[in-house]
Amino acid sequence: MLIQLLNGVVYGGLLYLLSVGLVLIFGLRQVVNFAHGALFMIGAYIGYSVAAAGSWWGGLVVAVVAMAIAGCVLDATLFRALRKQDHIVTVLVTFGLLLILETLVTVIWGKAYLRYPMPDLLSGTVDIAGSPFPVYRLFVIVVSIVVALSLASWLRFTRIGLYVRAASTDARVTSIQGINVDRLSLIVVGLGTALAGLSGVVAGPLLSLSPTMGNYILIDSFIVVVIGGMGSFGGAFVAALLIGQIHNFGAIYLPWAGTMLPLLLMVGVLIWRPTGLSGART
Amino acid sequence: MTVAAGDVAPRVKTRRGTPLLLVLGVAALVAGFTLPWIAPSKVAMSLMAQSLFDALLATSVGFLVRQNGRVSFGQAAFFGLGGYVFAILVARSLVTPEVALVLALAVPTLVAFLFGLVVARVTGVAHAMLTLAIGQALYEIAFRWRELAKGDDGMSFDLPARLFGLPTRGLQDPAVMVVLAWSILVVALLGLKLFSQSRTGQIAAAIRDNEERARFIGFSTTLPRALVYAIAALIAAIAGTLQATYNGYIAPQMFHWSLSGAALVMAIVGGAKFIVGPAIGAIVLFYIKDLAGQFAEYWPAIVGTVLVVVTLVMPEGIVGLIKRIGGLGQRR
Amino acid sequence: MSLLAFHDVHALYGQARILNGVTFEVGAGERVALVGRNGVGKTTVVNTLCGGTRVAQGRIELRGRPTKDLRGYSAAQNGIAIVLQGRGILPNLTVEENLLLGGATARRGPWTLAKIQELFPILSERRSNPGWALSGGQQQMLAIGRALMANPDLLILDEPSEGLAPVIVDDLAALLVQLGTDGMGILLIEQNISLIHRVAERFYVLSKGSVAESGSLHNVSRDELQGHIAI
Amino acid sequence: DPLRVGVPTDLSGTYATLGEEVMRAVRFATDEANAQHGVAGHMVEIKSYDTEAKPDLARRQSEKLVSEGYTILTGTIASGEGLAIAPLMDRWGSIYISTINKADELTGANCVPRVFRVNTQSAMDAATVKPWLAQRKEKKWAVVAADIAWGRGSGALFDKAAAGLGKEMVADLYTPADINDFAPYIEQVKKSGAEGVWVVLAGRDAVNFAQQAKQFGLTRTVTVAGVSFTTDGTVKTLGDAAEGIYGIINYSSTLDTPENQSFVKAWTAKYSSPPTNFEGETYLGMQVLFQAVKQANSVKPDDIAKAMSGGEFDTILGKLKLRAEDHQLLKPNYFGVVEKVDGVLRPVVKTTVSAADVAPAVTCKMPS
Amino acid sequence: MTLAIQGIGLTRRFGGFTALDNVDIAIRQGEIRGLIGPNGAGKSTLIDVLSGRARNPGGQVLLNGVDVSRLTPQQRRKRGMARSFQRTNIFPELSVEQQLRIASWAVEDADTDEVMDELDLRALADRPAAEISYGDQRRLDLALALVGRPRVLLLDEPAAGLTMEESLDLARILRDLANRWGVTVLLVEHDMQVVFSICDQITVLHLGRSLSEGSCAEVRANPTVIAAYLGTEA
Ligand SMILES: Nc1ncnc2c1ncn2[C@@H]1O[C@H](COP(=O)(O)OP(=O)(O)OP(=O)(O)O)[C@@H](O)[C@H]1O
Ligand SMILES: Nc1ncnc2c1ncn2[C@@H]1O[C@H](COP(=O)(O)OP(=O)(O)OP(=O)(O)O)[C@@H](O)[C@H]1O
Ligand SMILES: [Mg+2]
Ligand SMILES: [Mg+2]
Repeated sequence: MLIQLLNGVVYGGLLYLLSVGLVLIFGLRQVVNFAHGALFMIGAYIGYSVAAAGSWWGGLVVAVVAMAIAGCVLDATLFRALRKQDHIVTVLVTFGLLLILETLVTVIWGKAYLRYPMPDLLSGTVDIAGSPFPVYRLFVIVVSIVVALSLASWLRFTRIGLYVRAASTDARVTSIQGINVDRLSLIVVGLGTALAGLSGVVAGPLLSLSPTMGNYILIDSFIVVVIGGMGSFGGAFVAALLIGQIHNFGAIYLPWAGTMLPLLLMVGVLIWRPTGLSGART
Repeated sequence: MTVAAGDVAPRVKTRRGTPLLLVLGVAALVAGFTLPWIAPSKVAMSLMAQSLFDALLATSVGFLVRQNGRVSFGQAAFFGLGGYVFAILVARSLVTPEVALVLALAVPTLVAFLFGLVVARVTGVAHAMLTLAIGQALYEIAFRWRELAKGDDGMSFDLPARLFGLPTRGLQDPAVMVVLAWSILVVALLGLKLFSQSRTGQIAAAIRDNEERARFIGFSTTLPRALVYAIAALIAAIAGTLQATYNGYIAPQMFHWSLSGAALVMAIVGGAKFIVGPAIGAIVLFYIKDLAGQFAEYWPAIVGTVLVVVTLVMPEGIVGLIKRIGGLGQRR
Repeated sequence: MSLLAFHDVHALYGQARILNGVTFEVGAGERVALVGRNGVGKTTVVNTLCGGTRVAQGRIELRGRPTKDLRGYSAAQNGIAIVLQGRGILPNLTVEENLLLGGATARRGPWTLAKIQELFPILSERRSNPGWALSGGQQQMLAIGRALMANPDLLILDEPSEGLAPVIVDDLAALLVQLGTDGMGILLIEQNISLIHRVAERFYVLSKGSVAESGSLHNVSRDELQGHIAI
Repeated sequence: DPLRVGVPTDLSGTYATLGEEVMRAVRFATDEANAQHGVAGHMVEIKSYDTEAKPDLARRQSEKLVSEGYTILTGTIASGEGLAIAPLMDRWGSIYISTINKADELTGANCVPRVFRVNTQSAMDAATVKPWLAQRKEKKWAVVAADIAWGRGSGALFDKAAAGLGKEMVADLYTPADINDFAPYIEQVKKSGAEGVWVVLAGRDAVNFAQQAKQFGLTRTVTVAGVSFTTDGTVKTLGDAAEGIYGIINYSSTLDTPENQSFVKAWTAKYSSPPTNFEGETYLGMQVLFQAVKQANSVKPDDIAKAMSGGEFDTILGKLKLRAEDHQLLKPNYFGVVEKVDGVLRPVVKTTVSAADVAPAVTCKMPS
Repeated sequence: MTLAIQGIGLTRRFGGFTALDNVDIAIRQGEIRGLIGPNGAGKSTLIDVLSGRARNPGGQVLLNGVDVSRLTPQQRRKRGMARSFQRTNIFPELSVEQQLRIASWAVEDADTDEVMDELDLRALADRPAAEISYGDQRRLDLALALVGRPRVLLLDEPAAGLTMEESLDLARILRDLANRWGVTVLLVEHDMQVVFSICDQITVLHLGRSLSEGSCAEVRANPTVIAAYLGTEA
């Protein structure tokens, strides 16, 4: 039971890392980023290459930094140009981006599944409730909690955090207060993609690498974002943990429902509260 | 989403516009009969027919966007439902083929209507995800319920010999199907145009724009919106039934969100603000993808690049660009 | 030195030309009114300053420096705070956060959170309510408070009396006069004649996108002022 | 006339890696034949379109290939693709040679005159498990299978085989498609007290499951075996996580027949790694096709079909017969384990079950 | 004397805060009732409760003696109650003309020309509402409420954002509606010139309760009202 609970937290934690990036980008740029899964995937591949060359932790750092830079470039080029467009139009661009990135990866790394190595420090198991549990999974839990806490306090207690929340509701009014929203969004989008890269690396040793690996998890992340309440960080955290648990206990107690459970949960939540758990007004 | 300022025709213009619209429609219908002759080969004809199925599906999604301001990521649900209901009823001879056809269109329409009653108040991405949920739920059922229609393998079926007294052999002949699909598309577009000019259509547009105020000026907002869902689903169901008939085959992919997503992309590329936009987008993308297929595995990158460029160059889609160029010409 | 000056500014929304050669200026400690009928372009002047229109011709000076490429933040970074028409409250932020946001440029001056909360006690009472839960007039107070938080050299107010109770409008009038006296420039866009009359020293009348008349308000009665505006 | 072979296969979808293997084998066979001035003088031309493993797209792309003259089709991956195009062969005047599709129906309930299969169907795989299972000492078994037609069917066949051998099934777990995290299933296998687990997962699922099972220490305590689970491709990805896993092998480059060894040698010379199971099976399909062309001395689909049905062919697995009743090639099947060969992990054949022993019952009523 | 609209014990709470506390209000047919009070007194909330915008409020709303408390806004509109909004609430993408026309359909194809002329919207007929100025949007908001000449009008600061002349025009229009057609008006307004020039009776709201009620002169002279609300200008 405890182990199942922990497994739920692992998957939920991964989902959180990914969805919170979506929330950041959506908030500031109003972009529904379909390419987020692809960025997650590229993060994993970059980390893989570095890890294969010798340093697992180096892979982590390089992937995160590279993805942060990629995010800034994306923001400065595409997203900024699109800021006056309808959401639905920006979806096209991120969708196109997804296709391009996937092809790029097959060209560089090929289509075959790759196995991400595990850092020596974290391989092995510990006994929890009399049953072996991979240390690495505990690491995933720790990473997501650390990210969640630091992100939450950054947003809640710092000035920049306040500006980010403000710009996420109304970029025009925020900029009239003297805030350079373009520069702010460079940071925020960069952070969002860096988190995608981080989650790619962290997920690497759990999942195999393939050019489409991002697609599978992207839908779950969108479910998290929507259940949490579009644009809500706290909501995303709660929703991610919820989906993580549902995913786990659903597999045990309601196997017939298959992958439908998260979707059903989402339908239930949205019918009850059309704006999601956090119920933020827009 | 948005309707362009000029798109909502004032009253006077509407009245003058209707006969013109009918003339255009009849001309388009007649033109459809030349399609089999201008197609260079049978396979070209077949491709044309299949692009028209896409066009219908994209029209369905686009209509929902245009009229209700709701983005659907699950329109394939109704596409697949149409195909499945028809194929299953026919393959098992549960009812006469005529009844099967009627049910294939009626069931998705009704489901969408009820769905619309419940979910129309959800907006934006959340709405897209809700629609995705019903599409995926149907997908899972079709995928895993083997007794229904062979689960993930999909099911081939034979057409009944006659439908409404007419022989059905032609329905799998590209030359016949291309004319049929074209005619249906033209009629559907005409119907949608007339609907959006009708009172209900305009009220739906007002509800899309500001639901709260619509209620305070005295309109119930659920029904008109649900009606739009139903109409959109009807068109998707027609497309699904046509495809199932033409292929003599159904598979769970007909429900899959990637098909819904593709349809949405087609609609936006063509210009979801315009009634004909989605159909044009669908046909253009169909051929772009087909061409890109020559470059085998790199086609996604090609299509992706096209999407990015198209969006940057013509945010209002192909039709939007055409209108803009036309508009500039007029102004001078 | 003028804090803000428009010289023959022409500005467009898309294809529609709204400003047709607007010229005016506001200096430090000056209290200036910009008036005109609905739809003449008053708000467009503010929008132009925030980079919301395309400037086809003319020159805009901030602190005497011609400024090309205006952005949303240009005004604020030059010591200009704006009370937007329609208030521009951030609905999901709390009242206090809305105020803190006004201090984003971190300019020092007499106005602090405490001072503003003293000025409008309701903003202190409701400090942790979200912005959307305020009444119309309370939001207006918040918008004014937020602008003051910037300790601006120039304060632009686009119809600030809208939605405020008469007693509060009285207070506002007194406040604006005091601010002017203390050296802050005031650009007041208003329909409320009595407020203009009590606050402004000079006025510009905007008509069809350009300045039709301007002058001093010393020794001008309310009716005369009304006459000027009704052009 | 050239011999035109169309290859509608997955180049960008879920099974893109398999599509790559298919293409490599088709190209290899083609180059080999053309180097000897074609098959009975007919040069071989190939063309492929991407099906993304989607049945309706497979149908569309196949139709295009046929209309462009590539009337011999081979290479679709998903069973659904094969089943979708099979009924159309007659209309198109083409033939289809299945090399990967596993669904029994293709040469069973849905058999048609213009469809042939050279690979093993699920029923043949099931027949291969039995002898192996019989000699295992594990009493309690669990099944972890993909919740799709193939997984369900294959899992049920295993259940039946186990029951027949007096084993106890303690858990039947069917995992939804595209799942990322197998932890809940792994925990359930552990809890069930199973001593052995039979895995019916392919591709990405197989890799994820094996990797996570190892992390949870499952592979240390429980015997793991499966079908399509440890293919050459997944073993390469998995590395040591695959070591010691048992499984059905449909083709292996380690098979010790002279024909196979010379094929492996030529292949390795060209691609510098031995052919995988899917590459071997696809190559086998090409071999059968080429010989049928020779025997018919024609490149017309009708003539080739006639030669194929009931024909005997020399292949890398020896002389094999393509049964006329259902167009299934009667081939031997293998069982083995993943172990190191020359320092490289790969599935190694331990038992061979003869073609006669795995031959499935004929369920096909061939329409005329 | 018939009561056109009556609220009994109207109450509205937000969390622990009571915005409207057991307020009674009764307006005769053809009366223009001013509703004034400090910012945050609960005026808009009162209109929200009467018009059905507030969800699950306390108290009862009677329209021509009939309890409409359970009815939706659209049902109330069909029975002759219309309202305008303090924060402009229009159809941004529809043209001015089109939205007025659509509004007229809900009330038996009422004439829109009159309203357009009265509120000076003719020149803006073809413009999408999002692109007209704030003051013009305010007038459009009001026009949407006036279409079809409803029996009971609940207006939330209709003069805000209008020029002085326009405010006076508006006052005249409202007076006209009341006198000629017996329209009943509940007018929330901070422009005292408008309020005192046309209201028959005035209710003063303070902290969610009714502070006083009476004729213009009475209210104007009430020292509590002056201190809490009117200030020096009045
Ligand atoms: N986004 C826009 N696109 C096109 N035209 C616009 C836009 N916003 C405003 N306009 C037009 O610009 C003109 C000036 O509007 P503006 O808002 O500046 O008027 P204003 O003087 O502030 O009026 P008010 O007193 O009503 O606030 C109006 O005619 C309006 O229709
Ligand atoms: N959703 C809400 N949650 C919490 N408090 C609210 C909410 N809506 C309104 N209030 C509070 O209720 C009180 C009454 O608000 P209301 O909008 O009715 O005031 P009003 O009299 O119309 O004021 P104004 O003249 O400023 O428009 C205010 O103090 C306001 O802050
Ligand atoms: Mg204005
Ligand atoms: Mg109010």
